[in-house]
Amino acid sequence: MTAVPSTLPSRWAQLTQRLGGGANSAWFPYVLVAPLALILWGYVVQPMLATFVESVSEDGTANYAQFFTSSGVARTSLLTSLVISAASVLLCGIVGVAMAFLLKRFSFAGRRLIEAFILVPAALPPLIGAVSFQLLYSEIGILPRALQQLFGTAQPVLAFDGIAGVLVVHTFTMYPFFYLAASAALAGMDPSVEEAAYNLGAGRIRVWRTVLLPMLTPALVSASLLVFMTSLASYTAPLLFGVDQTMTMQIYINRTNGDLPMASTYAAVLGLVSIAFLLLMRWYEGRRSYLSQSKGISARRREIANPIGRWLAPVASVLATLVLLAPVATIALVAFSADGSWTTEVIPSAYTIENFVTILTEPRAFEPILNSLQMSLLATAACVVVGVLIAYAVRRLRFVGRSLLDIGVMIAWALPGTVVAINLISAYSTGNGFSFGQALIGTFWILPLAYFVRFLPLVFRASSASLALIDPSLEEAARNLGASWWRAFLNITVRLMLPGVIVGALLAFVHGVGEFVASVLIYTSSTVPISVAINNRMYSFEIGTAAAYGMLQVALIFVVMWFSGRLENGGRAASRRAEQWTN
Amino acid sequence: MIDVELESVSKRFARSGEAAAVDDVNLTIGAGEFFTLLGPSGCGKTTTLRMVAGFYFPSDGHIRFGGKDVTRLAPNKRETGMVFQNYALFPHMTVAQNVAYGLKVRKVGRADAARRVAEALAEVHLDGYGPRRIDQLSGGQQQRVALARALVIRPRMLLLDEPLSNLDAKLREETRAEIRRIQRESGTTSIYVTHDQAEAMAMSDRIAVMRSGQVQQVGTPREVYHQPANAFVARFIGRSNVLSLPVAAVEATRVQVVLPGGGQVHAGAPEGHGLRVGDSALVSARPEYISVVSPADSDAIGGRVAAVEFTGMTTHLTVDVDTGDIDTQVTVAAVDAPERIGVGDRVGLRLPADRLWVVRP
Amino acid sequence: MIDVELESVSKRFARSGEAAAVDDVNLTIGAGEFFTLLGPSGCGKTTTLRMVAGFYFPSDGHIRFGGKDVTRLAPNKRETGMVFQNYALFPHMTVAQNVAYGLKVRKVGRADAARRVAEALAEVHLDGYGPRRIDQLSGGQQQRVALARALVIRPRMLLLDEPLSNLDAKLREETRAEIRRIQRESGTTSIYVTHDQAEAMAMSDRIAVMRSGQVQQVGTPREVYHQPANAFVARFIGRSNVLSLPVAAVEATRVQVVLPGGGQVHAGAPEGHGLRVGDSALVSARPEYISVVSPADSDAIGGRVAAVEFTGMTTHLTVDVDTGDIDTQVTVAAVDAPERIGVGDRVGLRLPADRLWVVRP
Amino acid sequence: GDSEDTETPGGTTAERIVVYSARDKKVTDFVVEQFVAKHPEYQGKVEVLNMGAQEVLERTRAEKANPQGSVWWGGTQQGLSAGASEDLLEAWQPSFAAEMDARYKDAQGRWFGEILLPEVIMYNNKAIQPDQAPKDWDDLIAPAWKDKIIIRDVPASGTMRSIYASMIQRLSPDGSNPQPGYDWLRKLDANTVEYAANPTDLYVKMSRERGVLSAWNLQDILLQSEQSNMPFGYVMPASGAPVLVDGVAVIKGGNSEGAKTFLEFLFDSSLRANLAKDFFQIPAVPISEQPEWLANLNLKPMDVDWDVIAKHETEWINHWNAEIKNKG
Ligand SMILES: Nc1ncnc2c1ncn2[C@@H]1O[C@H](COP(=O)(O)OP(=O)(O)OP(=O)(O)O)[C@@H](O)[C@H]1O
Ligand SMILES: Nc1ncnc2c1ncn2[C@@H]1O[C@H](COP(=O)(O)OP(=O)(O)OP(=O)(O)O)[C@@H](O)[C@H]1O
Ligand SMILES: [Mg+2]
Ligand SMILES: [Mg+2]
Repeated sequence: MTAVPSTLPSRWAQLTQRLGGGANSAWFPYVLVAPLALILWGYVVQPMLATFVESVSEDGTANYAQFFTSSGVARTSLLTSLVISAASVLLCGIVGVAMAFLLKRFSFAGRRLIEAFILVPAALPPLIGAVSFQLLYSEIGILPRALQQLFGTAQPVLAFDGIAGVLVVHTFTMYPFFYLAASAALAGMDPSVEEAAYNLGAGRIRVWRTVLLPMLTPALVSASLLVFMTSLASYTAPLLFGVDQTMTMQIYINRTNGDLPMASTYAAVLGLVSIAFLLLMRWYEGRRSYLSQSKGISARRREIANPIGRWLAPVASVLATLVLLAPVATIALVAFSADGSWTTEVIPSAYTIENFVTILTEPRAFEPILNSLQMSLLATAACVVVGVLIAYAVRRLRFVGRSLLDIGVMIAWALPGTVVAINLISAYSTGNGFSFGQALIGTFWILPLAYFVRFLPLVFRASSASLALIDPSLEEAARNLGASWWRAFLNITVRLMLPGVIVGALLAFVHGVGEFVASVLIYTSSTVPISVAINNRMYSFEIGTAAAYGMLQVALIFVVMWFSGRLENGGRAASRRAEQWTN
Repeated sequence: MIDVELESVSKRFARSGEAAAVDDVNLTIGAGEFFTLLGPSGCGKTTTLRMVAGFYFPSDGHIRFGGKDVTRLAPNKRETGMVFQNYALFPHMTVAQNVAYGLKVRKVGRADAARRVAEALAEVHLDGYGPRRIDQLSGGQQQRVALARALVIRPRMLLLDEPLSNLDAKLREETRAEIRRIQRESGTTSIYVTHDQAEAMAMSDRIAVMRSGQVQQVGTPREVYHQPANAFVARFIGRSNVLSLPVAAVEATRVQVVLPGGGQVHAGAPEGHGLRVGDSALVSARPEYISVVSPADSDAIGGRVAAVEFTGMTTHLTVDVDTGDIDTQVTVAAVDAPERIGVGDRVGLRLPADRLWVVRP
Repeated sequence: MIDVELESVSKRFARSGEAAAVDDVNLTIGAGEFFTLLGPSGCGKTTTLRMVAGFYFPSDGHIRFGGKDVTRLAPNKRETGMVFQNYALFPHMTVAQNVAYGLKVRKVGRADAARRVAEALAEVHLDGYGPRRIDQLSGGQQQRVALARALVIRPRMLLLDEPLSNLDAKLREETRAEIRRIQRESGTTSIYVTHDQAEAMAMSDRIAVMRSGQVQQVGTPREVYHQPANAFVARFIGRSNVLSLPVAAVEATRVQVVLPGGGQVHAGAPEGHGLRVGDSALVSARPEYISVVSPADSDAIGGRVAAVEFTGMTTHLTVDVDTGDIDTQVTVAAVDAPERIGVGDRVGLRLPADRLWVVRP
Repeated sequence: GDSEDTETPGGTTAERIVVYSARDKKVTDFVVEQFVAKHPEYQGKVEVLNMGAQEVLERTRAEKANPQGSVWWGGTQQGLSAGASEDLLEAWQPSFAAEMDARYKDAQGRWFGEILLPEVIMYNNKAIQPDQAPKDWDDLIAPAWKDKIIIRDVPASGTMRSIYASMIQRLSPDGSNPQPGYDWLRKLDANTVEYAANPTDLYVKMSRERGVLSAWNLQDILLQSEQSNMPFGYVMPASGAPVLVDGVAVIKGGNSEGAKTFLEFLFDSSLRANLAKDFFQIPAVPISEQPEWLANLNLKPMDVDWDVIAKHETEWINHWNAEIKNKG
């Protein structure tokens, strides 16, 4: 044998040692991050840059100047969008955190009831969901009309309209971002810190203000970002409640006008505003990042009964449950009502199961459902893998360009779905390096890819928030016990992040199933997603069958939620079983 | 005046089907008293303290402060200052903010608070650490911040859960003197949990020795040291040899027992000990009272040195006694030329007549 | 054989503009040696240990294991078993799963692993706690799980950061005997951080005394105790009285010093002490070697008892010495009828001729 | 998925036809069924993707580099013209082109009108008796109808844009002075209670009497009232109805052979007749057997100059959106 084989293994060993064990070295972050950054560059950033180029393609920065002239639609739209987004963050924050606090820290009659339905709003199909709000709370809605009949007034009572209507929809559909983030964080927090504050004489409100909320910062920041960006890019709600001076509406209108550069300008401004908000939040969070410094692990606090609310609680729970279920019930009502039987009446006058028969007897009735399930699951899986890694990199590793990576991920969430889809089409209508030379357009893969790009931020944010609460010394302990970086990462860090990851994955899945605006531009006849199927029904005003499809979607999402709930409880169940052995 | 009273307090943890963590504990602690809970790891000290602080509700029994039932009073209404075993520092605040928290809650003026924080940090030797983040401190420094945070508010009652466990001996001594000074000056009732028996002896007015959730003995340091209630207390407080010896004669407060070598010696006994001649009595003999003599000595017990352990001030000898199967362990003061005796040497041991004590099993 | 070598290792924390946490430390630790780091809170013990484990990179210097540079080797390639000061237990695993983790990583068979976990838990007296959740354990129990988790994998090197700080004396003693046994049997090189000087004395082959990130002295327990390198070490290890006394005569390894009462006495001194007649020498006198005699005694130093502290085995007297302004503290063995002496009594103190030691400032 | 059918080994040579359609799914299903019955080689090879007219344009535009679609079926004149001018559409001369009125097709043969959409006044016939309904456009701005009108929001809807532009052009034939038109629209805005987000929203709100009057296309009014039991009636305005053309095109770079076959079939006269009968379509090419409703329609087209409108539409609608909407 020559010298080659003898030196090779040692070089090889050196290399593997570097790759496998070098998690501490300065360049490890780059090794980890480089592929992620490439993916983001190819799938997200590059297409977005194209948007910007388009916006300045015709008359340079003139389009942007419109945002600074006081009378223009542009400025008003920007302001309206900002106001709606900020108000949505505030409202969702209050509702979501309050819910998390109530459900995670108190035990009262009816708690389980609310808990079972708390995520219903997240399961609402976007298109039909928005309609159901209209049928509930607007001028033509059940509630105002019922109140009108009750009080015998001339006009519907308590009808939501315009921005107020948009905010109702936003609050209702987006508070789960806050609820999920806050409850994951509350569960992961060292309760003894809270106890210390009580011991020092602080009352409940003060403890909240000075200890709990600051400790929840990463979760709140993450939720705020998601809500802010979702509101900013929200389209259906302003559309249905007739608020047309918003950024997204202007993008649509300008595209209809054929003014593509202007539409791109709006999209670019939307992106810039989101980036600015992201940087602001990062800065804010950075100043308050912390890790629990307690020694050992303290007991989870037993839930205590609130003496005052004991009687109020069941009533309030039933009310809350009704509110939570109302939109789904409305969809059900529509699904079971006969065509034309519901006009000025408060509720429909004739019922039928015809709508369900129609969609179920159709030859390819289940195909959209299966398609959506398959594509969303695929995309969610990819989101989980990439999102968790990026979250880890951004939170735990020090490297140049951390903020850029963060922005790269989030930007896709900030832009309207249409823009993302068009970017993807332009990028992948011919083969390129990121698609292994394949043209993805017209294939199955383009849709999961779009979902991946759009919903990666959900998994990334949720994971990142829960990672913020995990003591790095746990990972160190695992490494010390001989676990490689990967192993420690997988069975310690990721396992502890799991509640957050599941939350993110759930959100990604639900949004994937409901995604319409991007899907409609890239679906093929073999990948018709459920949202397109619903929309086709809506388009031909078969609102009953659309609602029936909507019910199927709600059911599908519920099944998945139930499974993920079991997954999350898996660990807990194991230790509960363990406890039984000791008896 | 009784300040704190625990009446038949028990705590069972809901899901653990095991014995109660705290089991029918009755304690009365006087105002201004420095009271210590001592006991092996897992015996229920922290659980007891947390019930006093209001973080656990007793499964049974009542807790009273100055006669008032506080069993279910909210923790923030109890005016106790607690040092948590796990520190429980606020990770999002600096050292100074942590210490200032209780003052802020009490609406102490800005300047006044700053002064008191600086003082409290000086008391725990952390001057100048005020602006540091908590995660930039060493373990011992964190513990001192936790202590300063509890001391600075001058609470009506101090609850200290092993507040010095991560400090070095020097600092621990200084700090415990500091705690004692503050406690005495302000007459603060204090409940102290420690593993360090020397610390418990040096600081406490009274000590409660616990085991598996139950109180074994309550008494002054000298009482629990010299007159342990039972074999467990004797063995737990300091080192002690508990020998089972036949009783030769009985009196009201002492009995005469027969030594392994055949000699007889008097041992103190609690009143109502109920022993009779011919019974076997458990006799506690503190190592430091046993003297090492020549193996040839007539009334000494012969034995062979099994281990020698140098601890600085004293050297511990473990001696396998010839007669009987009891291992007797002996401590010899270091001044007694410790290097003279090695493992395997034969020695004679003499038990002190006036320092033996009969304990219950 | 040298197993661990630290060569000019320093660690500065990026943002704290202060002095280095570990400052130019040089240490060599032999294979199978039980080496202890001792020093006041915040002196850099944990930081040093974490560099050896591979969680911090030294800002300067090199670390070698058996001659191989491991300064930047991944922690999981170092085969060290560490007990973290804050335990770092995995909250999502049961006690048994925590302990089994290292075995699983090492692909130990299921049955074998179960047996070893059970053994390890028994070693730390946690038999039967395997299926418990970590948050259902007391502080001391958690610490023992951390210890079992490090011991069970029989690592090539043990790094123990105050592994017994939350255990009671009894258990601590048993556990340290267990650690020592395992360590000796397997010849595991160990680095141990403790605050308990008695523990350090009893367990260690050698001790390094640190202060503010710098090593003050490295030596066997007896060396650091009896021949402290400087006043800091003398005061830090055990109690010691460091008196500044005028030099009356000098020899190579001892000097003659003048006592407050006027008498003269010999004190050992390190070679090359460089003292001259008329200089003032710092002399360390261990309290337990100072004997209490009648105040009338001619060559005794007179004084008044300022404080009496009962610690069980011994009683500490603090005596204000008449002549001079030095506070001299004296320890009297408890057998010497401690109750005889009270605060305010006049006593005489006699310094032992052969137990004094000259230290550097 | 039936993509496996696209390459029948050694079988027929027919290539897949991908149709981007803004037509109702019922219509497309019906037509495709007829198509494959006549052209069996296309069995299983016609894929219809239903979406909005705007989406068809977006999608075709985005896919320009590698077109995926073959047929663009259903789009306003404006949308199709935009597609044509962006070079997305293929120019050809089908057999039916000759019969078609020049107003209804692109001069270069890049798109052809399929159906005519007269824009009429719609009303809720449960709330308003036919004789009380407005008779002409100008009746809509009468104060009596305050808060009774509901309009599908204008800027995002091709149909509504055309109607509003027609109203302006009606009062300024050369488009030079839109002011009278603006004033008219301002009055209409004053009577408008709400703008509906999309057709569905319009139907829901009409049927629930949020508003009882609207301007809408005839075909959809008939479809809704006949097929979905909606309480909708229509009035042919006395001064005439603007007639929009809704057309089809062959997408450049797609399967043009198949596309052409498909479009030729689409203009098959018996199919036309069926569509007219069942789906209330008014064919752009005259058909021989007219269904009853069509025969009785007496459609009165408004004289609209689409070229003027094409020039000014964006400007007018933007002005309306910024200065008139919700300000009347
Ligand atoms: N992450 C950090 N950033 C800045 N300073 C730090 C950091 N960690 C430790 N220090 C400082 O470095 C010094 C040494 O800390 P280290 O934890 O090594 O002390 P230690 O000897 O283990 O103390 P203890 O006995 O109290 O645990 C301390 O003064 C501490 O405040
Ligand atoms: N949340 C809990 N659930 C179930 N068992 C618990 C819980 N907390 C403590 N225990 C058990 O109760 C017993 C008493 O615990 P406690 O914390 O009071 O002990 P401790 O005396 O403070 O011990 P240490 O000195 O080790 O801190 C222990 O056996 C412990 O395992
Ligand atoms: Mg405890
Ligand atoms: Mg430390």
